Amino acid sequence: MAKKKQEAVFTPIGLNKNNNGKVDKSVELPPATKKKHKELGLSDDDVIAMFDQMYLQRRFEERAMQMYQKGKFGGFLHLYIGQEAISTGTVFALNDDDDIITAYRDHGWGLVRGISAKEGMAELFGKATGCSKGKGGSMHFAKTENHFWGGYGIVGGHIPIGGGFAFANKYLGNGQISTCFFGDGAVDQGALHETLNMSQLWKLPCVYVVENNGYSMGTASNRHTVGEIHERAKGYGMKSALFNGMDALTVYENMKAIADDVRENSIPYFVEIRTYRYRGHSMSDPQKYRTKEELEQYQKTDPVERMKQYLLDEKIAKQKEIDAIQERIEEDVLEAVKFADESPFPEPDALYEDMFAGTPFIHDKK
Amino acid sequence: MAKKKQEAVFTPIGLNKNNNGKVDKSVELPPATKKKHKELGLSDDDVIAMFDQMYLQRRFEERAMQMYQKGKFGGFLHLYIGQEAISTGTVFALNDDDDIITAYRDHGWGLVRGISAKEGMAELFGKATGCSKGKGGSMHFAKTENHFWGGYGIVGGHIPIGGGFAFANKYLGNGQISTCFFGDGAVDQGALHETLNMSQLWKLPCVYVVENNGYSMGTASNRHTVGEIHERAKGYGMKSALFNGMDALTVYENMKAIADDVRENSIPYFVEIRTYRYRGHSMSDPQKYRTKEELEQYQKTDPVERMKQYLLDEKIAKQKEIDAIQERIEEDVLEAVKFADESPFPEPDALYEDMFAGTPFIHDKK
Amino acid sequence: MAVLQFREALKEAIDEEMDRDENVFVMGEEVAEYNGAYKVTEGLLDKYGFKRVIDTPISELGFAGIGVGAAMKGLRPIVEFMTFNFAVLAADQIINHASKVRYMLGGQASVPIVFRGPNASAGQLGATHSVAYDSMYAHFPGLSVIYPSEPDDAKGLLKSAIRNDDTVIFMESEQMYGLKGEVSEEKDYIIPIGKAKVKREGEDVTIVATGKMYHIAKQAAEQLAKDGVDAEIIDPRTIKPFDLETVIKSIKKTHRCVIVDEAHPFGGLASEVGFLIQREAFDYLDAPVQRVCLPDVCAPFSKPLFDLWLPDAKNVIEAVNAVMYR
Amino acid sequence: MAVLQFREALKEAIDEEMDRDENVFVMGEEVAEYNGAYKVTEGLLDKYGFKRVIDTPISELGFAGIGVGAAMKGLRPIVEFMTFNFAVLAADQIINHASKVRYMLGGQASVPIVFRGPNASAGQLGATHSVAYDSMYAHFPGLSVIYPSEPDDAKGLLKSAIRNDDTVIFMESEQMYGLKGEVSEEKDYIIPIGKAKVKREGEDVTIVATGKMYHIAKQAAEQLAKDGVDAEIIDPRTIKPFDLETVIKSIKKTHRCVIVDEAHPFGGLASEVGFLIQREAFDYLDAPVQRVCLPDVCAPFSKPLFDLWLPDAKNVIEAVNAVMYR
Ligand SMILES: Cc1ncc(C[n+]2csc(CCOP(=O)(O)OP(=O)(O)O)c2C)c(N)n1
Ligand SMILES: Cc1ncc(C[n+]2csc(CCOP(=O)(O)OP(=O)(O)O)c2C)c(N)n1
Ligand SMILES: [Mg+2]
Ligand SMILES: [Mg+2]
Repeated sequence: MAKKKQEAVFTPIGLNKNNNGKVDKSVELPPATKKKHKELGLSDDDVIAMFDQMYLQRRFEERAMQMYQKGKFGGFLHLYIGQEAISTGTVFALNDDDDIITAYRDHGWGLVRGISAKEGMAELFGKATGCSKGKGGSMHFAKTENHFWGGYGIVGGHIPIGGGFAFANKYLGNGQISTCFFGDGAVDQGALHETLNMSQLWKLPCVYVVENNGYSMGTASNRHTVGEIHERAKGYGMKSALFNGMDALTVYENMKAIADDVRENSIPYFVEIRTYRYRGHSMSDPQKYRTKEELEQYQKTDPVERMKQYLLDEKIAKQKEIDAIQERIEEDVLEAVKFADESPFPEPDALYEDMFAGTPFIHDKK
Repeated sequence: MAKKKQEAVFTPIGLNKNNNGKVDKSVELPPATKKKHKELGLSDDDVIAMFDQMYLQRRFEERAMQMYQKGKFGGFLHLYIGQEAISTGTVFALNDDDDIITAYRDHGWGLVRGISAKEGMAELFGKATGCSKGKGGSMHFAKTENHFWGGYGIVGGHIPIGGGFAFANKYLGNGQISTCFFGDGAVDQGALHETLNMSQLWKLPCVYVVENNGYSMGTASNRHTVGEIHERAKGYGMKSALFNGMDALTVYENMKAIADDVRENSIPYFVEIRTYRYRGHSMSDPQKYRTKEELEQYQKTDPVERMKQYLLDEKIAKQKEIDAIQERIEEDVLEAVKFADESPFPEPDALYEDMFAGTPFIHDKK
Repeated sequence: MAVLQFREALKEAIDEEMDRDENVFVMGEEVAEYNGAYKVTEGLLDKYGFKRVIDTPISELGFAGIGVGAAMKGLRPIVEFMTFNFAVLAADQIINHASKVRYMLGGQASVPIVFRGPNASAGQLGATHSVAYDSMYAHFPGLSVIYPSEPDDAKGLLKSAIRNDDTVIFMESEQMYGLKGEVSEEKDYIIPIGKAKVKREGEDVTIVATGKMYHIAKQAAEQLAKDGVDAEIIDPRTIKPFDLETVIKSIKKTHRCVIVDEAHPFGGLASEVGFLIQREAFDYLDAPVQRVCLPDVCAPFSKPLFDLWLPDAKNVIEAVNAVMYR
Repeated sequence: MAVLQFREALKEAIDEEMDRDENVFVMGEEVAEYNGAYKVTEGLLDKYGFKRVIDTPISELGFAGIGVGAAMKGLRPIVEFMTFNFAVLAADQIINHASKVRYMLGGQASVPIVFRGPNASAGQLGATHSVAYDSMYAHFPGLSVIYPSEPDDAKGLLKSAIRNDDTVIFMESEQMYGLKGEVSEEKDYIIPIGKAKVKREGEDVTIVATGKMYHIAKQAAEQLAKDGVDAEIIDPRTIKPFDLETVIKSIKKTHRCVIVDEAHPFGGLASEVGFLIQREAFDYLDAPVQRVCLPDVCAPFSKPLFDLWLPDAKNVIEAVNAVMYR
């Protein structure tokens, strides 16, 4: 009797599969560090500053979302909410002149590297006072004087560019290292492979970091990429790491050690940081690809709340002090909204500006 | 006292480095199989046929080179000489309707998959009687009716196409598998990474084979790619293999087992076969990047000679019989040259033919 | 006539062709379980299952190539790019492989594949998400390029594209997906590739406009009509093969022509068609052909700059005024 | 004047600029230890060492991007593609990044990089090794594209390109590398980007021809001269910025124009320039502008087909005859 031919299936099936009531998790979080901030070399003021930063990123984006919904600006809006421990832990671990480049989910990175709430909000609003003069919008925050080279919209496209920063740093012998952040979805781009090979072969001082937040748009990590992401390093003999991205101290601890190694030995590193995206991919995402239960589980690990609790538990700050910080930030963000709203749009001539550093040339300007 | 800054070096340095008289080897050959042909399930006739094929490939190319030097045709001419055990061992291991695709170093593959010496030589000459009607030349031998899908000139470009064949075979449930051959240089292309990820994720029945012949043009393998090539599979959790490509029986044994596994379980495989390119990359290569000693060492492992010796040692054929085969092939090749020489060039109208399978459309044919 | 959204017309075309031919399948980012980033493939997974509606990783080069290989083996892939800006990563497969395989193998294989997805700008998405690539692909021999403007055209042409035996680039627009229009209910409705359509008859000037720009041209024509200028609008629908005949015929009547397209100026569709018109209808032209297209700068994010950047009806009217010496 | 091969002129330009500025470096496949696939970089490794002359893997996308990043940090990379056919794999870095980074960051970074290598066909290399990409890159805002025809132009323009503060695509030709010509011995010889050169003065017809096609045009002009037709030849040298002024000035004298370029017809340089000419010099034209370019088919391998495929002097003469109604 002929066996009934089974229908071919290519991509692993997502939520449609029956999971017997178990919460279907797109990523498993490794444990957070057990070390206290002092053991990590951080002062009380440092951790307060970290909380401050994370809270700013959170509130900035919550307000941005509101403004978007009010129709204050258009385009895409990809929120970093839930991932703030990564930007914050990293920036505290790096030197100020180390280079950072990331994808379009870039507000948190911009703020922690010195884009003011005003400049950031104005950019979202497309105003001339924005960090990128309103030319870039949400996806292209940048502050290059602070070595934050911006957000990029082509998935994986900025990976070789991050490698290029490391190339330049090695060429110039300036002691700076480069760090390049991207999503789990970007792991599947050929650019990653080419860049990792050259980085390892040429010993480029670059940290390539996957912010694995469980999803590439509506596709769970395990539906778009095989195996454990951090293990990709194996094929290149590259050093790698995997750690929890919902705890800023864990991120700090690991990134610090990695940055030291990379700087000291001029080598690349491939890092997977597990985190979770609380909001939809962008503003128009019905989020049917994940369960409410999964989201709730991760919300219990909220990095901002966790840091707040840490401050209280360790008696680094009292509730009152925290309230004061929160209020100040709240005001700053509201002021930023006002600033953005009242700022002028770019002049029409700006359309033709910023294309060239050298002699500008516009073909057939008619 | 300030340490003198060492000058940055990116790419590993090649022959310019002092090697203290040791022969600088671009690849290390794994040992050949110890099994005899009968143990591998091959008859005496089979191994004679294998020798026949390998000798044909060798003589075809030696004559082609002569004709090129005589100015009979132009363009590139990349010789497969030294690598014939791979094409031959593989084709004997596969089913006749399994798909094969390769790069521009494709003559051997074409001949062993049924392009006649005449059709092949005529293609080199750019004649209408060539396997690709003279449209493709040396780099684009093909015989699709025999499931040899041709040679391709963009390094790495045909890798996803080979994956696409496997996709189609799985989709159609036809029991065929796909095999995709490429050079060590192609390993560095992003297309490989993307294809391996999808192949493993989608369980595509495809064997991806690196013919590591030690060099990508003038760059030794270890100067362009890190680590051991076959270990790249690790990052994807893909099955892999590494074996000797200078012995047709070794290739046969391994490829047979791999093909069985791939066919049975609908999985991909990543294979590195070590071999050596005896000639220059193409016809205009001064070959300063390798030592004469290295070349000589590998020439001692010549796959054609080795097979001939095997036939004699195992008393499968006598010297006289071998001479007869060689003479016949010699004649066939000479006849092919004559055929190519006397064949007509394509008619001028052919310029506009073969662009479209459906309605042809040439824009502004003026 | 049924009234359908652009995306529904596309889906009907795909659905009908999948139904008709088992070898037709769809793949791309988010096309299956998410039902399509822009919902063009909504419901197809439920209907045709996981074998024929396939979510891919973000590996444009890789999955385009897998499509090419599958097509060479006789399947008929519909490969969706989330936008054609991302297809730049797959350019090697489209330009160096899909368009050339057949020729270089002397006709031994063909590549019946459709690459489709949104083209050009879709509002304030910035420099990397706003480029029109139709002219670029039309430059390369062996590729057909379709960029329809209305649901009816979209349906009839997409069905043709899927049945076409060679590679077709089929371009859509995020901003048109919701656009409603009457769509023929004819069974197996097919529009042949390469036929332009005169969408408005007029005597005074010929406006050639493709894709999203057709609607700009229409607005302009309506305003011009109030001013007593009677514009004829031709929608080529297919960028390549380009139906020059229909355009030349119109110019022999109107003697004036404006081309509106969404590409940047250098070597865009407008320059090609403008060049051909002057060559083929030199003696019929009462004024030089004018073009309305994007300026030679990247897409800005800021709303007022973006609005300035994108061609609008005012620009078209100005160009018409120029060719009419008004 | 020294007589140099094209490749030697290029090498001199690179050498002088590397000598002048420590931040200039060269990378690409086989540029260092092999001394360049076509020997353009011969001797540079010996002179400048492994830090500044760098062999890359076959990873066009990756090393183009590393170049872009290095340029953003202030270095001045010269990235060699073995041919521009392979640069298609790097298109995302060139089109989506190098050309756009500055604009989308509001001017906060720039990308002073030169992408160079051979363009277009080089004899019987088949469909995937023969395409001219100058027109394609010129389509995108932010990129300058240079395609010189003679050693002197090559040297002066490559030096300008390396010093340019933005991205330049610098195209050469395998078949011209051996071409000899007089090269200025002026210290620090610079030719500004965007200036055409009238290389032959004539009264009867203007021929615009770039790169390898300039030499075809020259042959044609010599033959035409014998027939009493006095052609003016303009070599734009820079595809973009395109020096339209010089062309229009010539047409105001000759009233006729033929454009010879090596791209396929649809949207190639010829169509852009032809379009602009009809628009800017309509009343001066005594005949429609004609173009001589590749046919809309892939490059065939076979010698007689290839010869038919590539524009030659006969094609140019025919086009001149057409515009002169001879
Ligand atoms: C090359 C390319 N392909 C597709 C897209 C559309 N796209 C934008 S974001 C995205 C998902 C990326 O997911 P991931 O890398 O995990 O980042 P996350 O959004 O989770 O931060 C996709 C498919 C794009 N911008 N670029
Ligand atoms: C994308 C691309 N880049 C560069 C080239 C030029 N090129 C042709 S063959 C080759 C070397 C390839 O070496 P390998 O893959 O090891 O194959 P082998 O020649 O050894 O068989 C190069 C650089 C090309 N054809 N395609
Ligand atoms: Mg993600
Ligand atoms: Mg090799």
